[in-house]
Amino acid sequence: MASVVFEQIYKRYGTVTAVKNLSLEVRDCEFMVLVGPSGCGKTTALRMIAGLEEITEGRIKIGDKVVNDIEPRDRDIAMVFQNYALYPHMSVYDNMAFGLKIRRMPKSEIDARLAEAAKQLGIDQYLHRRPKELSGGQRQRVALGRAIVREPQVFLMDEPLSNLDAKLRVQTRAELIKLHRRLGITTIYVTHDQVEAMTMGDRIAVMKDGVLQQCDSPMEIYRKPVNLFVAGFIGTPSMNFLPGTVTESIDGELVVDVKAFTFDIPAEHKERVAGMKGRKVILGMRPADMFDASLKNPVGVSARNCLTALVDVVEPMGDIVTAYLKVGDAGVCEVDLVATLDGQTGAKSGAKMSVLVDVSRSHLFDAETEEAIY
Amino acid sequence: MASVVFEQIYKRYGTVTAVKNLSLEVRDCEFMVLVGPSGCGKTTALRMIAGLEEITEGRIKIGDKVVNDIEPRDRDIAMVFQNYALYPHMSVYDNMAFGLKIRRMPKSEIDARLAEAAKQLGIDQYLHRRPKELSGGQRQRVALGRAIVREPQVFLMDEPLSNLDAKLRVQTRAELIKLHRRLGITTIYVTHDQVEAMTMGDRIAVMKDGVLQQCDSPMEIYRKPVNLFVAGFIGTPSMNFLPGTVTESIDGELVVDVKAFTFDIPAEHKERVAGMKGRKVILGMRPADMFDASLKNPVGVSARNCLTALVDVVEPMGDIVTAYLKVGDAGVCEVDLVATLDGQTGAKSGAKMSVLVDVSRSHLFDAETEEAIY
Amino acid sequence: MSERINKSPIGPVAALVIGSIAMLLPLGWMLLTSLKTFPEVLAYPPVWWPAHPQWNNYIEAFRQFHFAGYLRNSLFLVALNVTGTLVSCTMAAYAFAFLEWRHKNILFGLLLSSMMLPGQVTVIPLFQLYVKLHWINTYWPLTIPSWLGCNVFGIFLLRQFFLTIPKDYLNAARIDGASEWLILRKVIIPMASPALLTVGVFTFVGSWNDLWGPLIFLHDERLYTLPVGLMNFIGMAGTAEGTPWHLMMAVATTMMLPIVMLFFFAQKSFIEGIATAGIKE
Amino acid sequence: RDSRVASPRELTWMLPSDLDRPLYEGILRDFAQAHPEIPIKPVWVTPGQYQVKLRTLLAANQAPDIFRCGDVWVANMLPFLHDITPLVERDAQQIDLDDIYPEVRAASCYKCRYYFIPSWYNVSLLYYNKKLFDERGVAYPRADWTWDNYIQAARKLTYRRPNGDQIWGSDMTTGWWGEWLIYVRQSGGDLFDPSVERCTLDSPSAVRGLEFYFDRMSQYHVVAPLGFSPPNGFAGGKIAMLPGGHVGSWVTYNKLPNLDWDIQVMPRGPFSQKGGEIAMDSWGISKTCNNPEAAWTLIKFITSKDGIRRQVLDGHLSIRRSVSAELKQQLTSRRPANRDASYRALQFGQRIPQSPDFIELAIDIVQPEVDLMLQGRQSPKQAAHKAAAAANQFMKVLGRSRSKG
Amino acid sequence: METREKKWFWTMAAPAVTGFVFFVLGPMLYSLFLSFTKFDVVSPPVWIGTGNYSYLLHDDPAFWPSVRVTLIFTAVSVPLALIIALIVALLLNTNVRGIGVFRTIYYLPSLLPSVASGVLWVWVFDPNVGLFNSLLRLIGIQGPGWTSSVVWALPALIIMSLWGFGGSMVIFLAGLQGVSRSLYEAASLDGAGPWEKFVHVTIPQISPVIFFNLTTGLIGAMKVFDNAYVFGAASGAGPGGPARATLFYVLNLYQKAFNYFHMGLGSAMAWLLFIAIMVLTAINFLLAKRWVHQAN
Ligand SMILES: Nc1ncnc2c1ncn2[C@@H]1O[C@H](COP(=O)(O)OP(=O)(O)OP(=O)(O)O)[C@@H](O)[C@H]1O
Ligand SMILES: Nc1ncnc2c1ncn2[C@@H]1O[C@H](COP(=O)(O)OP(=O)(O)OP(=O)(O)O)[C@@H](O)[C@H]1O
Ligand SMILES: [Mg+2]
Ligand SMILES: [Mg+2]
Repeated sequence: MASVVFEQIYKRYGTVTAVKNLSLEVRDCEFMVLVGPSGCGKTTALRMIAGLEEITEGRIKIGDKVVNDIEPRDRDIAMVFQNYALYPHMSVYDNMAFGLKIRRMPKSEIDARLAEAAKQLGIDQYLHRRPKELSGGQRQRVALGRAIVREPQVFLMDEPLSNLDAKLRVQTRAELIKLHRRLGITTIYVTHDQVEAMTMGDRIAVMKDGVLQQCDSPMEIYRKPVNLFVAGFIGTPSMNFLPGTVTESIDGELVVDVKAFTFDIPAEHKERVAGMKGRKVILGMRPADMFDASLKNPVGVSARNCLTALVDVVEPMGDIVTAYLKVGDAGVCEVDLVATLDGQTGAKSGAKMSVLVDVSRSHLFDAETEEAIY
Repeated sequence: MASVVFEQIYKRYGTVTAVKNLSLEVRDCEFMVLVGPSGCGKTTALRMIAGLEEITEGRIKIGDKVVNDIEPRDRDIAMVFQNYALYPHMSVYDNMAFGLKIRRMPKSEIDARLAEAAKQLGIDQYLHRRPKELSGGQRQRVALGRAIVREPQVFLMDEPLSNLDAKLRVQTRAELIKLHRRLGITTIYVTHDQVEAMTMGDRIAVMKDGVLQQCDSPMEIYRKPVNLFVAGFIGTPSMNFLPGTVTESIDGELVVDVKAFTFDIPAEHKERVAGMKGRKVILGMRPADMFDASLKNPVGVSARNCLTALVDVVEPMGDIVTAYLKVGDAGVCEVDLVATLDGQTGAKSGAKMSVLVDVSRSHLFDAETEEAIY
Repeated sequence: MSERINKSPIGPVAALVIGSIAMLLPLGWMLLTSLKTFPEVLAYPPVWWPAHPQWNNYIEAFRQFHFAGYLRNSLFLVALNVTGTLVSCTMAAYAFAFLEWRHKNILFGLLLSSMMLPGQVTVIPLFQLYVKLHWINTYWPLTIPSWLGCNVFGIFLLRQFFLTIPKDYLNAARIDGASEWLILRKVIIPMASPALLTVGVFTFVGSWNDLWGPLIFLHDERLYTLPVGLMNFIGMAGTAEGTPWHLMMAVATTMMLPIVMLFFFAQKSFIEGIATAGIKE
Repeated sequence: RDSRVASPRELTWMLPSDLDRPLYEGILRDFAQAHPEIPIKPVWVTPGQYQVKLRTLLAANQAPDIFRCGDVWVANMLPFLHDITPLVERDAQQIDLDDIYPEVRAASCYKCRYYFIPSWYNVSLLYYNKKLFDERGVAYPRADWTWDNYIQAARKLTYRRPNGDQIWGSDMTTGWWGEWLIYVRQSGGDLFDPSVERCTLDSPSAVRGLEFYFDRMSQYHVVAPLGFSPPNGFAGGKIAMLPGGHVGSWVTYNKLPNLDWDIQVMPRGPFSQKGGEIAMDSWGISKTCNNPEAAWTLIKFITSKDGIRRQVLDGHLSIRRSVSAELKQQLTSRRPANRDASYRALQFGQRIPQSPDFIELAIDIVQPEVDLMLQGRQSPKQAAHKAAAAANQFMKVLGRSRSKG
Repeated sequence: METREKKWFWTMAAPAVTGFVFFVLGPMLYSLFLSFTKFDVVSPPVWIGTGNYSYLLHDDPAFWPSVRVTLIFTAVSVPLALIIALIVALLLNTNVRGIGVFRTIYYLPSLLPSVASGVLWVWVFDPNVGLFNSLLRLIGIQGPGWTSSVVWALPALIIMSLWGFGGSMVIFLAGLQGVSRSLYEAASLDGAGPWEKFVHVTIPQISPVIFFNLTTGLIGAMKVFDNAYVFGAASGAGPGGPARATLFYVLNLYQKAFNYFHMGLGSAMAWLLFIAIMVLTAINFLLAKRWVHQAN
């Protein structure tokens, strides 16, 4: 087990800079998720740890050792590839044993390790099959098994779940977490799916265009995104963004005016906004922080911020309903909002409804820098 | 616009029966979703409508016409394929115009139709690009556009969203619904993703092993699944299933005994269960119908059915947390449960917690026939 | 081999350079010989480098051996064969890849097994057949077979390539109202261009270099192609003046040029064509 | 393209496209002037492929009206040849048969019938490079040379020049019967018995001939080791003597200004001087020709005195005594100076066995054994015995049944 | 629908099937018939039963030598060409700048008309002034008289045919490009060096391509004609010479059928070859089950 440290890492391909000035410490035994949209440099970062890409600038340390010039085979890491990269011509057993055989481990020990890993992963009855004779989920487990038996210092995983179907993905997610808990091996996990990131990571590193945006625990990132990008990227459906201005209300309080209506500024943030009058801002509001006013009010939500909205589309999802709403005068200052409402809502596509907003959970961003104000 | 009717359709490939005795009416202008696990025959059913597979037995009618022996080109349908099947060597314009040119439509009319469709779909600025120069979402829209301009009687879509990433999928879902509402063309939509089925369909037809299980509106299917399969398939995370027996409690009431504990039978279903004492059953409980007892009780949930559980894994997802629980004595009658709890829950992996169950929403299935009792 | 392709590998490149010198040596010898005078050709010990490059040899070769006429004939045949092969093989490959008929795999196997057939098995009966058809000393025997899909390897390669094209493209076009012809022309052919190029190159080379066919079926010198023309030169070897090596090398060099150019420019798509077709039995 | 097939009235004439091409093009031009009523369409083919082409055309029933038909092939092609005996007899006066060297005339008959008329003949001669003889001070070959004289001269002529050039006393013809058959015959043997039903190469005298053929390389070292013969052989100027050379080479030898060459009859063997080969280069008419009369006109034109004269002037050997006499003066300045030797050699000449299987037997059955002998893999005696056994087996199983069938 | 596709199938396949029937199947069967006859082109074929076959197997002095030459050639040149082609393909399988030039250079010789390359090589092998012996002389060795030596003529032909390994090389190259890079990456993380990667990833992954090249190479070697024919003609050794050292099977067949018009005999030889190739290919396919990794 070891920590992994990026020190001002750059990676350039010709004129493209895939990773820019990345500094990040993955602690010993931590499960770190690198997340970001496609092309943001996650895979590149991961492959630099593995030694599959050269580092253009900066240093990477595994444990205390700078690994820039160490061959992949000597870094004591294991990687799970997106397409698993199982050797198609070898049996499951041989796939898993390959790395050990090459390192000249005695056969008895290989068998012991394999037996244990296969049992843990529930693939012991497939050991003699070829990868193509396995289902997607089983293959995924073999890929994992191949990594586990090596007992490496660091696990690297590049979107290992993306080839699984939705149900299996959810299930495997939980298994991976359990596995990590049991083995306690430092793991760096790449995904573009923020749900995976949120549910799996001890900490999440959000990247965009090769630049690290924020690295923190999932809840912290969800609740306190440092900028517009992170706020929009994490959480599904995405946070609603309403461009507006900080203005003074009739009663002298600072409020956010988003044309269609105005929002209060939560008491605990008033201080920070003081003096920002006239500043162009973007108000952020998570779909889950809006409620059907006709149902019982959730505790602590002031009834003050209530909007009338036209329901555009309703997507029922069992106990929850996603409603696509239009607020404000059509053509003048109409705004689209998404809200996840309780399944008991009577919202019907085409009808009007009242929506209660939990302003205490709203976010505010500087329209220019896109940094969070609160 | 036309209805589509399956009349006792069979499809056999050699010894494999892909579709068994399917009778289903898709009403004019309806958005019907065919859903089911991989290999259940959805695609086969769809392709029989398109005329891409021969019908082994039975009749398919589009409108009033039996189409069994009509060529695909003469069925007046349009299809959106999973991988879009956009011709890579043609521009977006040519892709969309292909079907019209073949039907020798005058160029002026083609241009008019294309312009309108492209505007609707927001792809008007890409008309001269090749498919590979488009993002996944844009491609998806071109595929849709190609279907729309044909103005067919029926749209067939085979997992059109499965190649999009999570965010885009959610967004496109809503767009498709709006499109359907605007055009009002009968649409048959195949997916294996129950979330898509739930959110999009006017009605959902759930299939398994070539056999239609249930066809009804999404809410009806979610709330009143007709059998164990449908109950488990619809809803995420899946419904918890607890095998048990109908027994009599000390106070003479019939209850469901699942070893680790017993569940009350909701008042409105008591009648149905009467006389079933001793019957092997399976109790179903949706993760969303379980609550953290330490938070404020939801209205109307009796405090009577409260369990003590060991928290195994916690997956935070913003405002909601998925908790994997273990209930009962380890090794003896331990049961795994999944619950989606409010984000404010204090549940920690490894700790104990009290879980409240909304028994009024529980389901009961005959263990043998797997049919729903209530 | 190496996953770090961007690291320039000195060792392999050096090996490549040495190897290509070995490959080129005979060709260089050929080129140099084609520029020598006749005495230089015969000089012993050999003269490596011509004192005054005799570009005239090329003109001489052209003049003396009806080169222009052979060239025209070769080009004519190559053009016919390449077109014919592409048309007939594409059609057959389309049928075998996309259209269903119960016994098509047996038929395809039969077709493939004819690749094992030595051409000499059939040449005698073929000759009889062509006699009956009055095709001897005409271009029919050298062109009609290629228009009738007798390039089985071409069919094989194209079919393998077509199998990698998702069937949904065809289905989409069928639903759009296209006939199979139209699908082949407007959908499949544009998508299969690397494979078509590969088959085209193979056919070009095969037809350009074909010695056997013209040798057997043509008698009139005016119909001869370049390889047979070159055989003419060798025929001169019996006469005392000796083989006009320098002129022969000039002809050989000229014969090679079009093919070198063809491959150099088509090289990438050519290999891609083979790669995507995937050689699997 | 079918338009290239001759129109019915046109006569097709199949010609080898070799160095004689300009000659025949001239003949064609003149014939067109002399006989505008007989259009001729020449079909030029690769010389090396002439026989194969001709055979396939014969098989295809598309035979050219006039084609080359040496005596080597006549037995083989008899079924396709027009018997021109009546024409020859009718026009005996005009063609003046008596003017033709008697040996040539005799060799032009097959079983006493005429199937072709020769335009020139080949006879085995000893060719020598005067410059090399002068360089070593060796006397030129004489008509009464024996094998021994030849060997002695060759030994003297085999030497290395100060500049390193290797000069060889003699050349050796490999790959076909051309040279060894002469020695076999000169030592009293032959390849076949007269009826060509049995191979007699294993007779002691025949073996003797083979030995002489081989010893020049293995014993006397007057011939370059196998494969190391200087480039272009005799024409290359590094070989002093070429026994058994072909008169067809005159044309090309004369195009090499530095080659000062002459001829002599072949040296005499232990049994006789007779043994050289006479071969005809002649023209025959196809049986399928629908206007043999016109074809006959062309052949007469080619072999007329005028025709022969122009061929002789082009470097060929005359078949007509009158032409030889007439041009004698004019040709003295030309090589070979000792042109008479070529006429004299006729009396030492012999035809190859008249059997349809001869070529296949000689090339495919016998020659490989001779090759092995030259490689030093077997003695001449072994080679002769093995070749004879194989040839007899061939004739027993395939050849004889074929010639009868 | 099936009838519709069937109709289209036959429409599309019609030219090829017609060609197959008329130019392959028909002639094949006819030549089978001819192989039991005596046929000299001039007169009609005469049925002689298995006479041709028994002559070939028992009496023909050229048959077994030609089989021997062909087998030696096959056994030596096919594996050698395969190994060289694979090594070169491995070297060429990079994206270094200018790699196209190298690919062209290595592929070029196989594109050369066999007439041209035959002529060229006879010249290269010329004992006195040829390139080969000139080079050998530079290092002080007197080379053999290649084309006229029973010992060296076949090796010379083998060297000449090896020069044209480019055909299998491009196919190897294509195969190598199809090997997923992530397999190599996985292997290097597993601790494999270049050799282990070659043995455990490259070889199994391209085994279908190796098999393809092996099969076509064997078939091609058994059918060698052009090179041998031109070689014999240009070197002056005569077809198959010297002493049948380069008398390849098909060359022998050609001589019999087209030089001497033993068409029946030629047909019999052709059929024996066809059967031999089929047997060899069948064995090859059977053995392949043990070592060829099937992709799907
Ligand atoms: N070998 C390469 N050559 C040039 N550019 C590259 C190369 N590999 C990656 N890039 C570029 O670097 C950037 C980062 O790529 P990377 O694969 O790390 O993205 P990613 O975050 O993993 O995306 P995804 O989610 O799509 O896998 C992209 O813009 C990509 O185009
Ligand atoms: N051409 C065919 N030949 C034989 N069996 C087939 C064929 N096509 C489909 N099947 C079988 O028919 C069954 C239904 O296949 P179908 O493609 O309709 O499933 P599906 O519900 O669309 O699954 P998925 O979600 O994986 O696309 C499967 O068992 C499949 O294996
Ligand atoms: Mg990536
Ligand atoms: Mg499907």
